[in-house]
Amino acid sequence: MNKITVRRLLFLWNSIRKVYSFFFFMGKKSNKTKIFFIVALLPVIMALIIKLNPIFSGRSSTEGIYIFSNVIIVFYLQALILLLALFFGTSVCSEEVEGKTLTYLTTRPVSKSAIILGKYAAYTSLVILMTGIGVTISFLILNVNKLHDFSLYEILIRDVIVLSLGIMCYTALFTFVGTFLKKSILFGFVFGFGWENVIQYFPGSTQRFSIVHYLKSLLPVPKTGRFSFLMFKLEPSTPVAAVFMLFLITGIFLGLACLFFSLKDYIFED
Amino acid sequence: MSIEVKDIHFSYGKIKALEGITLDLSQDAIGLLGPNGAGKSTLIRILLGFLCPDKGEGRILDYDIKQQQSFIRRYVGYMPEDDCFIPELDAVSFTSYLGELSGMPRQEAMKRAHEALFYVGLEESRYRKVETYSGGMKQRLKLAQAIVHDPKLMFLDEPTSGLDPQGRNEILELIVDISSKKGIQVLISSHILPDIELTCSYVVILNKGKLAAQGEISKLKEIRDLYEIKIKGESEGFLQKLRDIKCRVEKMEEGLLKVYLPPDQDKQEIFRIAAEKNVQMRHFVKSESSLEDLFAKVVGVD
Amino acid sequence: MKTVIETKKLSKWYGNVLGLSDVSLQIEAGITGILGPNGAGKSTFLKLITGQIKPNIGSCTIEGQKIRNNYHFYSKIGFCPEQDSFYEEMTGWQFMTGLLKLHHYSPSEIKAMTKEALEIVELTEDKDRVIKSYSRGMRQRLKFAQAIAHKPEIIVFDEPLNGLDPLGRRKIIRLIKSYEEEGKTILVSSHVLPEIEAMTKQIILIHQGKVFAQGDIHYIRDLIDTHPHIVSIKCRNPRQLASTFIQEDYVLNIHFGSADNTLLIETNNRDKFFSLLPSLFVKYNIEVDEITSPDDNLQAVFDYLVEK
Amino acid sequence: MTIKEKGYAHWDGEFLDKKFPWWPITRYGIKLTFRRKQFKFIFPLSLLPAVFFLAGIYVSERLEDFPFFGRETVEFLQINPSYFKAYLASSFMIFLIVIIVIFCGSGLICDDLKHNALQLYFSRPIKKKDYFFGKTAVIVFFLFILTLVPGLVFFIMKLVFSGSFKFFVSYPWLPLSIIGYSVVVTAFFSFFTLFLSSLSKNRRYVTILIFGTYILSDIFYRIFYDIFSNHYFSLLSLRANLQQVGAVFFSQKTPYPIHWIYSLLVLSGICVLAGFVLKKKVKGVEIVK
Repeated sequence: MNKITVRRLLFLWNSIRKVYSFFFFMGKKSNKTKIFFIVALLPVIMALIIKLNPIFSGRSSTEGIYIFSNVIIVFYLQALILLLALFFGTSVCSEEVEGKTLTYLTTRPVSKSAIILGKYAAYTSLVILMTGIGVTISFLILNVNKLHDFSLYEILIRDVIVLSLGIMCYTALFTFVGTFLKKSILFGFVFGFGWENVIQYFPGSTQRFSIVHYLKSLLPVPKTGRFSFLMFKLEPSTPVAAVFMLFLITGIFLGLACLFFSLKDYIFED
Repeated sequence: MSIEVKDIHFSYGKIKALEGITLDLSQDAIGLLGPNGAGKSTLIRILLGFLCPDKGEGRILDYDIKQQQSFIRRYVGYMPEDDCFIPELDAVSFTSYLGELSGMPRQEAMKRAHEALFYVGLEESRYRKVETYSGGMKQRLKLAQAIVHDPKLMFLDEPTSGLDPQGRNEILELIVDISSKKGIQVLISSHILPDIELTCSYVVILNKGKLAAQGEISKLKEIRDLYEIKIKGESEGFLQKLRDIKCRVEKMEEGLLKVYLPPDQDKQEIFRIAAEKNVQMRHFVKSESSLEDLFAKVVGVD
Repeated sequence: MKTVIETKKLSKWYGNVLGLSDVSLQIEAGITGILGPNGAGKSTFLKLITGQIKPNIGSCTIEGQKIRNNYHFYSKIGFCPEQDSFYEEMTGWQFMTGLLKLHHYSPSEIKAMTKEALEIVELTEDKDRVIKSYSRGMRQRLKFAQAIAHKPEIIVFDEPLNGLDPLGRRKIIRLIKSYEEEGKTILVSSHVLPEIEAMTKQIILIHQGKVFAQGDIHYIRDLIDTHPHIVSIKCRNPRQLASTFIQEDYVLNIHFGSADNTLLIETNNRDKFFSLLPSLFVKYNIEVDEITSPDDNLQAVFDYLVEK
Repeated sequence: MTIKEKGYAHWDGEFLDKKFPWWPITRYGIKLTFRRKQFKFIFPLSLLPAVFFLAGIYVSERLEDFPFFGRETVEFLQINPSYFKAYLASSFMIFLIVIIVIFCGSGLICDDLKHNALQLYFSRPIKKKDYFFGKTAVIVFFLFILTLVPGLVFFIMKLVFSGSFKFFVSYPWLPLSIIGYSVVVTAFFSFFTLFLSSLSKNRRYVTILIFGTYILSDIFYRIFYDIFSNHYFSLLSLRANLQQVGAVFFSQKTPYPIHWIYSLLVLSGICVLAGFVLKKKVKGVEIVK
């Protein structure tokens, strides 16, 4: 690598960091983020109810970690992170065009890719943070009587990582969709709640065309039975392949998003 | 009379927007003048019943502003300050829609909508979607929707903001036409002084939520022996000569000179000097201290 | 003077709507006013030269460099957009510092620059309020502040005086003029003539997506000097004055105005006409109330060009 | 000869004291919804189930011509209130309603907020309740086409196809059930949609809220139910609540063994909350403190 390339990359990195801090800060303050944070904390309420119920009803409770892995995490994986990624991902570009604030960013000495990547990173980390907090609190509540068991923390860390990968990947996809589709939300619904679910019923390699497939490959295969409606048939890929694929998908969509964003004219209209 | 308010107070939380406004207005065209944030829009919103005053009372067209809002709104046309429209509608539908909401029969509203759009000069583009309109067209459209139901009184909030000179003149002409010949009373809020000077005979000046001044514009302006002149040619000798006869001369922007003539001098003297010094007199106007000076004086900033 | 901005055959359309067509011009340092009615293509032009949109035909360079996607260059450019939009949930201070961060300044520099810019537009007191609660004038001023805070060499203002009261407007005009003295290149668009007249003599007239004229207001005036000029004189005995003019060959037309004491004289040689005027007044002892040229302002140039 | 005067002309008509001042709002709302491209596509599709059920009614009179039908199908085609319930209160139907409501309802208030249009409405002799009524009626219109109209058509067609009043005599209350249930569902979704629509100026956000609330409420119920096997958690799910109430209207066994009155309470609770928020949110001017 020659020096110029290094300098460029360094500059890009710096720009991304600046954009990141701008939008991370803004996202943190926004009212919409607050509402979505509440949404991300819904499983905490769920965990609380599950935990408190045996105390009042006097029945023995189910194993905390079992509930955690099979309910809370799956709920996040199949519904919450999709919704969050959908909103924040499409916001990356649509928000600027709808709010006509794009001008402020594109007349600054940062490249358009940096704007997309920085904002993507900001919103992704916001979502990861929201989800992470929700997951951790739920975990602590559900396993309150077993906090000395360190093997459980491994599960928590693994799950948070898997969810983060999922958020990373979905947000990248929706960021891309937001840069070139006006009705990005509709596409998001169709993809997130249609395609991603339906395709899991198809046999063979078909399910490899969904993101959720790779995420589930990283989680232990659930026993069939209860909660089966939340998990579908899975013919897992190897963890290494899955992680590789997730990063690849993220990379491809972010690349496309940057490309589109740099080339397309965004015309403000009402 | 038609606009009558007594001791109106209003505040947005801690920020006091209006403090004790008392007005009694029945003139045809009234200018409501004040800098940004003086409380002009707030006052209009109170008159329309959008906001309920913290204190005070008022009557519009003899209807109480607190109790009889629906009567007031039927006979009042309102042109808001912000950009506002209903997306996806074309201009005719938009205007007739609002006419219908005023209580006009549907067919009549459609007829009137066309008339109103013709009147404001949007006839060519009246079938276009409202959101494709430029700023100036939106402004006209807002005026059209304010007159569609033939109101007796109109509140125009910054009617010329964002218009080019041609558009501005046209809108002002329309306003003059409406207010002077057709017996519709007009209240225009603006911070653009020439607009008010052109359209109104009476002015109310607000500043920081308080009534700063009101009265006939012609009476509010003072008349002094002040002339604005523009010359071409060797100016130094000319100016020196003027100073010699004790004229105070101020150089303004754009080569404009303000000449204060002492009371004992005749203005003919200026031409004599000009002829003597062989300068061209390109512009010569007796200056009345304009509304701008009055405004600056009342509002109290430079 | 050195050419700062140069465009060649710049054309832009949105779908099938024309935005700008075939604009080739050079802009020098100092203030240049972009004038034209609403929807003439002023904003399109400003967006094109700042590289926010790409032209369908033609090119545009600033200081010899292409601008679109040449983001390093933006450190030298300040842009004040037309639309009244902000990150509404931020405070003025956060908005300013946030945007300045994108210029890769150090935190202390950012703080100082923000402070200075807010001081200039007199928003220091309100810097901690959310933008949502700002009045129209404050928003306009904040927009101005974000364009000048990083001390750019080229500043582009798209309708900067919209929605400001006369006092606010005066301040902004004064500010813009002060930047000219610093040798910056400033583009100001407006549809209001006196605003531009108060700032600059260098103008570009845009109408229907085309550049109708570029240059000094007076230069443009001379350009159309074939167009006869009307002078209106208000005096006590207009008919006597008229009789003195009737012999002069540079007087094309004499007209009595609707008020009985006005005289409208059309001439094609203004210099001769005006130099003679004062002596005539003295000679015939005509008491003059007013001399005006109804079409000697930008408006007339504008109307004339647009109609042509 | 009279020459038309130049300039502004007065209007010589009379104002009407309209009985339904909200009607223009509704008419334009419906007109605008139909102008959307996707809606034009989706709305006819959403009526497909109704066509299938109508075909079912036809077939039910001609069962002898379709000997290849299995026992279950034949049982299903015994037209009775449960057939109506199967159309009106099925999960799929409720999902369809959500989709339609997203199209016709999500922008109703939020677009007005975005474009400052509320002041245009309220500078006219329109009361807040007229505004709400007008907007609600847009949703009512579309949901009635989806629920009430097919329901009544099924009923009439059944009478027509069978050529006798036997069906009517057996279930004389059925039309009332159809009307009652449709009104409840429609009323609920009207409140629900307008409420969420008034929360933001951003349509994208409103769409996510409507869809998210519906989906999440259902997932929640299912998770809790799987853990606790307690049917009271069905109160969490919008869908389950609506189905509970629906079953009562068609005097069927409720799908969840708890009393339906709780579901009705939950639904009306949401409506009351929605009404309260709406009243606060919709004003002539936005006041920022």
